[in-house]
Amino acid sequence: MQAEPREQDSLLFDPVLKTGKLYYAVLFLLICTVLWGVYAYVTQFEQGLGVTGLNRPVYWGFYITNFVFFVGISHAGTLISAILRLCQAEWRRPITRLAETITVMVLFFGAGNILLDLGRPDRVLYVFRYSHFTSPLMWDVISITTYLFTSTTYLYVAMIPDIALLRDRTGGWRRPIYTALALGWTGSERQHRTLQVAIAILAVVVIPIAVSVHTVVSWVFAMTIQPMWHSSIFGPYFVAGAIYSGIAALLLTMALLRKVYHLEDYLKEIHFDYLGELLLVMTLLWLYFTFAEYITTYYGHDPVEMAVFWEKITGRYAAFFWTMVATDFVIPFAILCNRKTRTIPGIVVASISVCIGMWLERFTIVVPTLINPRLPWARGLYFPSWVEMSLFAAFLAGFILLYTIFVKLFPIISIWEMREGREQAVAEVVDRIKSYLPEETPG
Amino acid sequence: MTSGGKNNQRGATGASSGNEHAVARRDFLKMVGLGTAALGAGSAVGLGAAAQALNVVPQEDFPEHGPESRIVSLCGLCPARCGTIVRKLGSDGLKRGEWAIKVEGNPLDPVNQGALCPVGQAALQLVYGPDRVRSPLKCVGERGAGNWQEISWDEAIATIKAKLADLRTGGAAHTVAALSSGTSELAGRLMARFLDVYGSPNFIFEADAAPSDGQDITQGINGRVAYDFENARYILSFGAPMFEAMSPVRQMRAIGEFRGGWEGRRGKLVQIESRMSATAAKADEWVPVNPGTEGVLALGIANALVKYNLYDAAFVAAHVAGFDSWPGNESGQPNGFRALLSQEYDAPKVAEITGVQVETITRLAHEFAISGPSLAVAGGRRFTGGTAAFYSVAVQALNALAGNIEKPGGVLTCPVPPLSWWPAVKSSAGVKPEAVAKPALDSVKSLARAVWESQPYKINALFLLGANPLFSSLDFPRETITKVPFVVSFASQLDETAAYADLVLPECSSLERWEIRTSSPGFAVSSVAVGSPVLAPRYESRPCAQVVLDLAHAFDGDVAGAFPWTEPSQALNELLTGLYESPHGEIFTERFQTEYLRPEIRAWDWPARKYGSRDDFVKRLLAHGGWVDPRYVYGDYRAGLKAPSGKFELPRLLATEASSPIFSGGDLSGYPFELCLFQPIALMGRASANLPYLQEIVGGPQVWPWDSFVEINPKTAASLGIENGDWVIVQSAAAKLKTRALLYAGAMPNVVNLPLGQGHTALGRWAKGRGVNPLELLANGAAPRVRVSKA
Amino acid sequence: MSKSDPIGRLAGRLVRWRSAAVGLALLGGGLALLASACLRYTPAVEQPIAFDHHRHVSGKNGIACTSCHETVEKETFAGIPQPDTCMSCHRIIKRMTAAKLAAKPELAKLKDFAAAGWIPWNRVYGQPDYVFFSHRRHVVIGKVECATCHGDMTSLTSPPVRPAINQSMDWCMNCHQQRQASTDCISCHK
Amino acid sequence: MPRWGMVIDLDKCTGCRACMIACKQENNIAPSTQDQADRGRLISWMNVLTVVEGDYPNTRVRFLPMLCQQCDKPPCVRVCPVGATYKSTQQGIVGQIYPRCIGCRYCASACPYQVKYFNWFPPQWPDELKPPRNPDVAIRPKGVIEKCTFCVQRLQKARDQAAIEKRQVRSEGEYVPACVESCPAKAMYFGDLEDQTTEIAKITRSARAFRVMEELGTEPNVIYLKEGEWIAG
Repeated sequence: MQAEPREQDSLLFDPVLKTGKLYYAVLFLLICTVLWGVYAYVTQFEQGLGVTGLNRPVYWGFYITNFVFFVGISHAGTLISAILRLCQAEWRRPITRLAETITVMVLFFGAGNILLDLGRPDRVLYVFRYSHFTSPLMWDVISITTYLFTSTTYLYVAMIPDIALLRDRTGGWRRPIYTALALGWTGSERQHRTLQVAIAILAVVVIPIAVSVHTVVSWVFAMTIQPMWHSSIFGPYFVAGAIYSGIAALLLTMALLRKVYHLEDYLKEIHFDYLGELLLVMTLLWLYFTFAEYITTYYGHDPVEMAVFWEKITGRYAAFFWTMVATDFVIPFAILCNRKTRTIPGIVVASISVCIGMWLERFTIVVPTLINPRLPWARGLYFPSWVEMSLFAAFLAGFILLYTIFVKLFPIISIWEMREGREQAVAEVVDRIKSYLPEETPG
Repeated sequence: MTSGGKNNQRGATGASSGNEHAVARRDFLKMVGLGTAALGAGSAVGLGAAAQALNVVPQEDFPEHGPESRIVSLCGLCPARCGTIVRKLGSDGLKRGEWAIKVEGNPLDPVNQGALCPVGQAALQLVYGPDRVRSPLKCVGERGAGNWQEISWDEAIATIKAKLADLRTGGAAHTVAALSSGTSELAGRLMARFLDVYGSPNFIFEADAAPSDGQDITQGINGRVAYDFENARYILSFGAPMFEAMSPVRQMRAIGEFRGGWEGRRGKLVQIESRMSATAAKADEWVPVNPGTEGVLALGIANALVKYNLYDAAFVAAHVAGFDSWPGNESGQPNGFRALLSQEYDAPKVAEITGVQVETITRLAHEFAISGPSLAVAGGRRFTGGTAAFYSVAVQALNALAGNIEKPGGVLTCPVPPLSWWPAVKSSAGVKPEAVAKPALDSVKSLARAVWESQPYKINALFLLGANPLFSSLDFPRETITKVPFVVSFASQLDETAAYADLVLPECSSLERWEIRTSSPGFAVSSVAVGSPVLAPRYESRPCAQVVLDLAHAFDGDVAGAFPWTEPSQALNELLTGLYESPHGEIFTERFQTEYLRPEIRAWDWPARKYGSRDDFVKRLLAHGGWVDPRYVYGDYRAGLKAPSGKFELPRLLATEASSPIFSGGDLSGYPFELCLFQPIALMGRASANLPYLQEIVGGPQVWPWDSFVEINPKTAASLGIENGDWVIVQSAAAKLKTRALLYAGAMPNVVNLPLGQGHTALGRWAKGRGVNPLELLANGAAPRVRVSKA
Repeated sequence: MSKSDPIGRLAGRLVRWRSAAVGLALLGGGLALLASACLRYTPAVEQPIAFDHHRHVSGKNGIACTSCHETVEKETFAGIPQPDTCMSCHRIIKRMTAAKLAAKPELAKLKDFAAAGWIPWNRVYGQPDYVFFSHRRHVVIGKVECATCHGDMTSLTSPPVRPAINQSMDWCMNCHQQRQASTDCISCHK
Repeated sequence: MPRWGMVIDLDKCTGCRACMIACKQENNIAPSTQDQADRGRLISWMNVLTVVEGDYPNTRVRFLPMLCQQCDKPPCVRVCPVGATYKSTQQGIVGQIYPRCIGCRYCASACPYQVKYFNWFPPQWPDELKPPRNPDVAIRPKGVIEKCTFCVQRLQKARDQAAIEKRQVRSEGEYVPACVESCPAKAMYFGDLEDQTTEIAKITRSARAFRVMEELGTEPNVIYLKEGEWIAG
């Protein structure tokens, strides 16, 4: 146990302490994309939302789709990490931080999409000054703000011991930052106890918040009386979808980091396998919800709803809809249900497929309804403009950029938790498993 | 959990001394927090300020307030000339002067009763239009090339005067013609008077439609036909664009009354038309009919009326000539209208030609006969060769058979208000009498003939009063205008014809001039409406009426003497004496009641009110917008049947029948579709295409903003592989047009429909180059047949 | 606090940073204030004639506000007097010699403006375009004194360069609530 | 408290669209361009919809003038996060307060009648066309939602006049929106629906009266009269 633990985990400090040329190249590319996005936004800000492809009746398009999508991705982290922690799933240890970071980073971009969508971004603070809580949009504001705050705290608190480690290993400009952020962590027993309690409380708190977040996101749609939005299943449907896309995003991140930073010893096949199984479960859950949603609509056969229904099944959005079915169900299911294909490359393919599919799902929820409003003769068409596409690209790039910078500043795998696992958990788990079993009868 | 950090963490030893600085640390955090928050808030507010600065409309761009006034005026966008009230802000005293902000209908005016059509509502976009002609323009170089030189009014008038004086001294005064769109009556009347005294009989109206031909021919009432829609209970409209043209506001009001104005009564409107127009859409029944065969159908219905003995025999016996035999019939064989109907217009034959089933024809005849008072209405512009006259006579024959002449709910005659017209002028000395005696030109067609063939004589000078025949007339090919040696156009926007003029004189909008309306098309109420100028003329524009006076005064003697006024208002004022002295009628005093149009009320004497002095009378009249006398004497056949025989002249039908489609034929292979052109209400009037608000509502019943389109039946389109919105080529023997397809179940399978009014090559920024002008398809007398293919 | 004690060193540094933190906080706060001031700032308004309200409304020359702001009781706007109004009293200046006018520069200006028929007054108070404000409604129906919204103009001897009262919406609403006037949004927003 | 409402007799409406132009002129709606119209961004608070039903020759064309229905239970008001759109209980009008609107377009997405319009670009007039804009109506900046206000500026003036004469605004005839005023077929009626003595109240009791999408429970204050039928004889 005591033998060379430093040596053993030094790999985890590498991303923070060593920087290669590739890193700068990627950074440069990402920054360029983001700057392009800034240019697109300045164009939109100066000229008006007319530079988008939005119109009447398609008042919402890419931005709202991306908002729902990004917020969905955010469920990858905190929620999964919290559940795994509370379940005391020991295999969580290398995954939690990685996941939580996704949440925190991606939430900015989720909320940012709402800002992009506003006709009057200068008045954004009105939502606090003149809040009208009858609006589901206000519930979103509260829920997402709380989620962002809790997730950030959750991520940060669990990072304090590692920051303290870095404080002690680095010099130069970084040191004061780490010193400040470490909050005087010494690793005393009392501090550890406090930390564990804090993490436990946060983990409990963050789960209902996370569930609420995507529930109220869905309610933005479900609380209107528009066809195929006004559905009581939307809350759980969106939450399930969010977790689904979240796991996929998490798996992708894991695979990427594993490859780039040679973390094969930490992010093992078994982790991918476990999460892959979870993804498989979510695939089936997604199918269940989607099927339930569409079959109810079809049997109700309300002409207004059916207009949207057929628009998706056979109409102008059929290509989107069936691609969604393929990428959200057919491909991941085929890959994941088979042990032979549930390898890391297989899981990566499935995850990419799910991410694309879940974006398409958001898109086919937002746009076809707006295109087929109740007034049957106010039809529209929607195709995103370069501004919307640039901003989507820039937001993706921005997310990756933030993540990349984060990886440069903090160990992306929780070192202290790995150590804790190694030093105590093994024994603890043995004890725990023993406690599950009938008392050993003496003799 | 056991203490975990004890092993390798270097900081472990500092735990004790950490407490010492706990306070400092807390403070520090607080400070950082505070600072960050403040910085955040600051930048948020700062950003907000910047954003606000970028987003807000600059203050000086806001519309300005000013003292409000409402001034009575007349709409000048179409010949119906509804009474208006203009909301005006400001006064001469203000820096920005005065400006009109809204045109509303004058509720006192009996024609429109407070309402206005979309074109009238958009009038301010014409008044303030950026494409208005701003000063007199003189053509430099080749005409039509678009090189203009701004000149003064004095120079413009001197140029015209010199030209006219030359012609007059050369004995060619009669070769001067004026073509009027009929939207400015005062200017028209003064111009006609000027030509009279100058020595030319050629004051021509550029009439779009000839709906009154039938009445003129059979009743001799010279364009003064009126329909008593309000008292009718059954209207058979043969393609009359009731809600799209003629006098749409008055007609819509009337149909509103016909529909449900009176308790317990609701009339039926049947629209017989080869496309489902707005009128057909609102009719109780739409009877699709092959294009151009409405007249045949009318006679088919007439035949059914006669066959089933459903006609008004007493009226026919007393007031209709030629029913049993044509005049001069010596054969002994009956050969009159009745015989013609049974020989040529029996139901199966008519059904074949028109595409209307025999049962429908019979049913319509029965309904028409028993649901009276009933009316057969003709109207609108015809493009199917020379069938216009036949069509309108045939329709009018139905009214004669049903005895619907001069009866409540029937065909009436527009009364003539008792204005004191200016004393007639004598043809002046110095002009050869035979020149004046030469036959006057009476239509665009005859004008074009004069230009091309010098028949009856060459035209040396042409005045255009708002007329734009180059765009709107089939009979006036582009080269016609270049062959006229001297062309002067009074135009507020540089239209297609004005582009070829020698001189373009900026005409005032109707809000900037005096105006009078002495009759209203199709409305049998004696009324006079007067509009006073609301605004000072914008730019250098000057009312045409004023220019005519100035021009007349530039001459000496007789010509100047015929115009003893310095301003048009004086000429107008003189007319009102007759109204002041009339024993009947009154100034618009209260909201005109539709009840006034009921026969029992119209029979009342309506004695004139006392108005004090004449000046008081005029002042009040100007403030209220006009004078009205709702009296009408029904059953006065002397007023309604003015043909020499004093009867309804059925024999005149024979002269027109030659042009009936019943006898038409020709090789139409390769052009499988009939072409039907229609007038969208938004593009009614000369200037409408350049008003952006009106471009936004262009369409048939379905709106297709800012463009032309071709209506195709969905099944036909499917067979051609055309989808809604596809670009298509519409090709006739004369031209090929590219526009977009609008699939419309109200289009007949064998007919395609195109809207008139788009495809301008001039007029202004919003009109020019937009859509296509379907009249090109009919150029050079091409048959109204087309083929359609996907572009 | 020994030199070998890293935590001690850190703490020392922290103390030094406190001033930096205070500075940062002040900077942020300052920025915020500056930004809000920018939002509210209205530049000084200069008038073509240095009109003396006090002189016109007090003493034996006492003229009512509505004599010159003619439309206060009739229209939504108060009306700014133009030469016609001024000259109904100042007729004499038409006949004044240049020398006499030189002594009264403001009257000389008026004479020039009268010839042009227009005095280019500059607006001091203005409601945003989305507000329906009616002087008539406030003065005739609400019986609000001029001074309530414009301050005591009668004591001014030179034209105001800024609004005496910041007519914000909160300020409007305050008064409306006090006087139980309508607080329905569409009563004042258009 | 008045509850202003409108009745549109579809039997009389001829689809001429004069109401649309009257509204645009009264309410400072900037002219569009072909490009924007093609993209479905034309602003028209009053919008006469055309419905084509059936196949030739049994085609039926109907017109439906569609404007803000001034619902008593407006779906748009519920979803606005900042209270920029609200139901005035004093006048029965759904107000849209432009300086408050943040432009999220939630109300537009939630409105089943599609009568909320968004300013995709700043409104633009050629300089020459600026003078005839109505100073009684705000110029909406870019990025906010706008909609029919029942010409509330006319109500404001009518209320002033009534207050000076120490009375209420008359239930009928004194305050009339521009569209109603312009209607050539006299198909539109306007007045206080609370007052049962008015002509409009009488009409609303007609057997032909209906409200669009009544089943949604929005309780519109715009009431339509179905097309009538001719009875022979």
